[in-house]
Amino acid sequence: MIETYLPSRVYLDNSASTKLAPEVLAAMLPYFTEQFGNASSIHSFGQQAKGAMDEARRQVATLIGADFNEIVFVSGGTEADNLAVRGIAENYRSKGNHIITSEFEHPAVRNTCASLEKQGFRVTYLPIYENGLVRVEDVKSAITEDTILISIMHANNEVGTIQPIREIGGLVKEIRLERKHLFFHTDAVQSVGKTPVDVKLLGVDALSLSGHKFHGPKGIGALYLRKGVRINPQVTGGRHEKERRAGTENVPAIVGLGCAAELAKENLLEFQNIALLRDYLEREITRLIPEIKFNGDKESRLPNIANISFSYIEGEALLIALDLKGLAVSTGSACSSGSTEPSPVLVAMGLSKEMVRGSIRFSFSRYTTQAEVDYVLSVLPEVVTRLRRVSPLYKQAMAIEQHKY
Amino acid sequence: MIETYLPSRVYLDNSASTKLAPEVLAAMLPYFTEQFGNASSIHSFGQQAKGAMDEARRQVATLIGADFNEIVFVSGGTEADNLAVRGIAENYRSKGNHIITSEFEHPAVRNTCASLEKQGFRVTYLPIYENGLVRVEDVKSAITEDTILISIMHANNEVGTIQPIREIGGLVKEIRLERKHLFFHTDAVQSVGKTPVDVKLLGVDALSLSGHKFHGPKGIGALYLRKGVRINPQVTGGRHEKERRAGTENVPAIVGLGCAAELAKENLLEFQNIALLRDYLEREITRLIPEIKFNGDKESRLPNIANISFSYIEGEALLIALDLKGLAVSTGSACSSGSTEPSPVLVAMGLSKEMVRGSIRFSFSRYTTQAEVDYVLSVLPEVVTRLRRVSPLYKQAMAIEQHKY
Amino acid sequence: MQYSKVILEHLENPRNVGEMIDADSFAEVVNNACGDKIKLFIKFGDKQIISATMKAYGCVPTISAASFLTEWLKGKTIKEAVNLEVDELISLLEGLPRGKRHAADLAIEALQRTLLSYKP
Amino acid sequence: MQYSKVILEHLENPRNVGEMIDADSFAEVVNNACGDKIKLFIKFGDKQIISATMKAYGCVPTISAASFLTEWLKGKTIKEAVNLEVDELISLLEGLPRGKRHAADLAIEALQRTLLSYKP
Ligand SMILES: Cc1ncc(COP(=O)(O)O)c(C=O)c1O
Ligand SMILES: Cc1ncc(COP(=O)(O)O)c(C=O)c1O
Repeated sequence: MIETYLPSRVYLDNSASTKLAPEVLAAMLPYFTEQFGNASSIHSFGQQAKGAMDEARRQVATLIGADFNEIVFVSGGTEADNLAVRGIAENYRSKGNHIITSEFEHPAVRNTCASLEKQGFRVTYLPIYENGLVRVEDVKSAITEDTILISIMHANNEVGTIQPIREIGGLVKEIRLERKHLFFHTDAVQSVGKTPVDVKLLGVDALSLSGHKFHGPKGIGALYLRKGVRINPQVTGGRHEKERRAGTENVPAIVGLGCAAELAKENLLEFQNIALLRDYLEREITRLIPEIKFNGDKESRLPNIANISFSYIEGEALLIALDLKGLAVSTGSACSSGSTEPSPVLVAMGLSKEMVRGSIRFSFSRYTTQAEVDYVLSVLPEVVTRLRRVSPLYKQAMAIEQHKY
Repeated sequence: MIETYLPSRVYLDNSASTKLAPEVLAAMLPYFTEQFGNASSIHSFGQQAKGAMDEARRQVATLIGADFNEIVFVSGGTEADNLAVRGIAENYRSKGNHIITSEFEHPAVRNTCASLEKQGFRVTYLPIYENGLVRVEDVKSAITEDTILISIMHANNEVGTIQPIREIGGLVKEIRLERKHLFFHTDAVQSVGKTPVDVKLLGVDALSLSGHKFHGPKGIGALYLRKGVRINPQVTGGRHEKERRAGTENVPAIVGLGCAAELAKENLLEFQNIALLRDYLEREITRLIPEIKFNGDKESRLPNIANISFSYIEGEALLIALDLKGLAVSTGSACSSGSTEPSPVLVAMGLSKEMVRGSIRFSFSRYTTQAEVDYVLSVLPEVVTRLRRVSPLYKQAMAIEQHKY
Repeated sequence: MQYSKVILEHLENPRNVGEMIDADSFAEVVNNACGDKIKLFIKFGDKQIISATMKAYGCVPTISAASFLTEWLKGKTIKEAVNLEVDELISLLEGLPRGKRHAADLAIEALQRTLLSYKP
Repeated sequence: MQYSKVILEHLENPRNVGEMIDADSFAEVVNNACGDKIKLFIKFGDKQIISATMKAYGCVPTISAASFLTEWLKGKTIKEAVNLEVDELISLLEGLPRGKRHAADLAIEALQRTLLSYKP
């Protein structure tokens, strides 16, 4: 299926999940085999595990400019979002009943807000604009006496746009001079390790991150929670994580997350160069394939994401056709049981139904090479042409094949 | 610190956490390095991950006699308990407001019930008796028109007693002929892989298990949920696990859990022989050390746990003194910030404060050897004697050392 | 979402793509819920179908089912064609993943409509 | 809950264990919250403490602090002994884990009470 000159399949779906860094695996292994103690145990097995966790907590805190005790380990980005949004909302309910978020949050935030609506919270979903960005003015005018929580993601997972978090953070701080109980959470699952993330600079009270998005393990994440911000724990039980999250600590994964955080910090500067490769891909695609559209602001976005709509064809078909060539990407279209759920993000950005269905996300990692991008360019035009040729939507006269029998 | 004839430190704290089986690690590795796709992705990386998850779900289902779709993967035993208890209670709230549990549940159930009390549920905490068992009659007489959930653990984590789950399951089924909305959950985190667990035979509607308690990985567990029983999801977001638990699936850990389940099934019969080693330990301790007490019913208990109170001394001191000899065990006593929180389980069983404080749990795994038990017997008497010699509670005249200067 | 070999092979090599200008019959069907679309063109001989062409837009099985159909139809009698049922088509496609049955539904609808509009 | 080497060494080899029948002074203190108990016995010379013995029940640092104290006291003047503060004892023990300060508190209380009850 794949040309032999390629070392292996080409994986450009790093926003969905990334490959574990070899260093991370090496760091984790001893905690599977030798140092398998329960970190709550007071014997030496437990204390070794505890020590390793402490080190990982420091590494994660360092990556985002937080303090050691401000990091809560959880089972992933989704749980971090749940803990932040539901945990803060429930805890400060007596102070207000209103939550502000955006139309284009990840389901981990959006559906959590929706579930809070059912419990009587009022939620404002801010619009995003064609460029894939929320506007600070919109946030400002949405805030009421009753607002206790604002949750806006840092970088969007589909188009990679980086939101004006710092500006919103400044706004929140200003308002807080008068209204103490207004908190600001950002879902930084896509941005951590890809663009600088510093909780103090951003001015956030809570921030979610997830290991598997930056070459750490799956099933582990962290919530930054600014000192003094209280939450209702969502998983109750033992007194782990300073009573903010119960459950036997996942020590190997925590160690892996710490190692991944350290590597991300080391690689952050160089990672910005990924944008060169990504821009090269976009330029070449423009040259090789007509009738496409790039989605998301060109200035304020992650260096590793390109989201492109291909007119006349369906994302899933394109994705599978590329998969058959050994190339993994993702799409904003998902057609199941005969109804398409188009990406809410792209819809919110005002794309036509058809352009939403024809969208493909290419997401790079620090392991992505020029050769891999060249491979994309060697297969993509042909596949797009083939599918367009089949498509009844493809209007270009030259492309309508006519048969005579 | 440890005699040289011993291959390594002796770990008898397997109820706290177990060593990953080498087979499990081997099964997991490819999903860290090569097959790192997101199981929700539709390309081949994703589909491979999905296929591996399906296989693991089958393995877990097989271990406990459940159907494939009745298994929900979660981040551990604690989350499984939370999802069962809170998820069922919230979902069926309109049908009733009363929950029955026991005084000696793991905090993952107990504290979850306590948090539901704050939300207006009424909770009955059944007593346990000296033998560490609840009584079916007590369950029966606690049930009211309003009861929607009974949660009683299968095997207790401190003393290993196996509760009459099957009898309670029968009772629940009988009552359900008239009252449809009564559900029965059991926390089987300690029993799975150690004693036969079959959800149909036990007659439970929900059952929690946790990987790291039977040589699987930490940070992964499963909730069995009988077909037709509905829950309020506790982690909201994407549509994973048939909308019962959101969050990118922890594929390597799930694969590990599946493998651990298969190994547990294979080893279950042989595991019963661990009781011989455990009984040998108890017999020899009786012979070598006076003034001790065995805690928990002798008949109905797990084969791998011995819980023993040593008069006059404190569990933590004994634990640390043994740790210095390379031996890891646990205690029901935890003294912190100048106040002791004695094990609620042992307190509920009616032990005196001092006997609770002097309790030590030895918990075996399938890797425990006779040589390791002999090592325990070679160090324990001396350490107990030393600490008793220091103790002002030790009344035996012969033991009060008197100094003259 | 694992597709069968047949389906994938048709995606890679769709058969009889295009609009047949001298078709005897033609239909265009759309799944309004998801937007999938199939155009089917058939040319009939005396007793049998001589050839069929298609255009398809939508997810993989929609394209592959349409493509498969154009091959399968060749040489079939009208009766045989009319009697092709959704489940049979699915099994000829070596199965469909969950939630993708609508692709076969749409292909069969296109076929039925094309046959119906044939006025010999 | 990592204990210092000093603390662990005293746990393994507790010093001056026992009740001194000819002690000049003696006190028994109990931490009512957690049940930890220390008995301390002191024999005084002209200017200095000649010897001390102890019994201790409770968690590791309670035992070790009592044991440590009996050694430390030997040769100290009453004034020196009276002036020993909790934080100094903790640093002599090379630190205490979080939540274990009460062990040093109890040991110092035992010392103060023993010194107080000394009637030369
Ligand atoms: C922006 C964003 N938030 C949250 C999540 C959820 O994190 P996790 O996959 O760790 O559950 C993801 C990825 O799935 C994401 O892209
Ligand atoms: C009986 C029981 N239930 C629940 C748990 C919690 O499981 P986990 O450690 O996977 O969070 C444990 C162990 O800690 C347990 O022993």
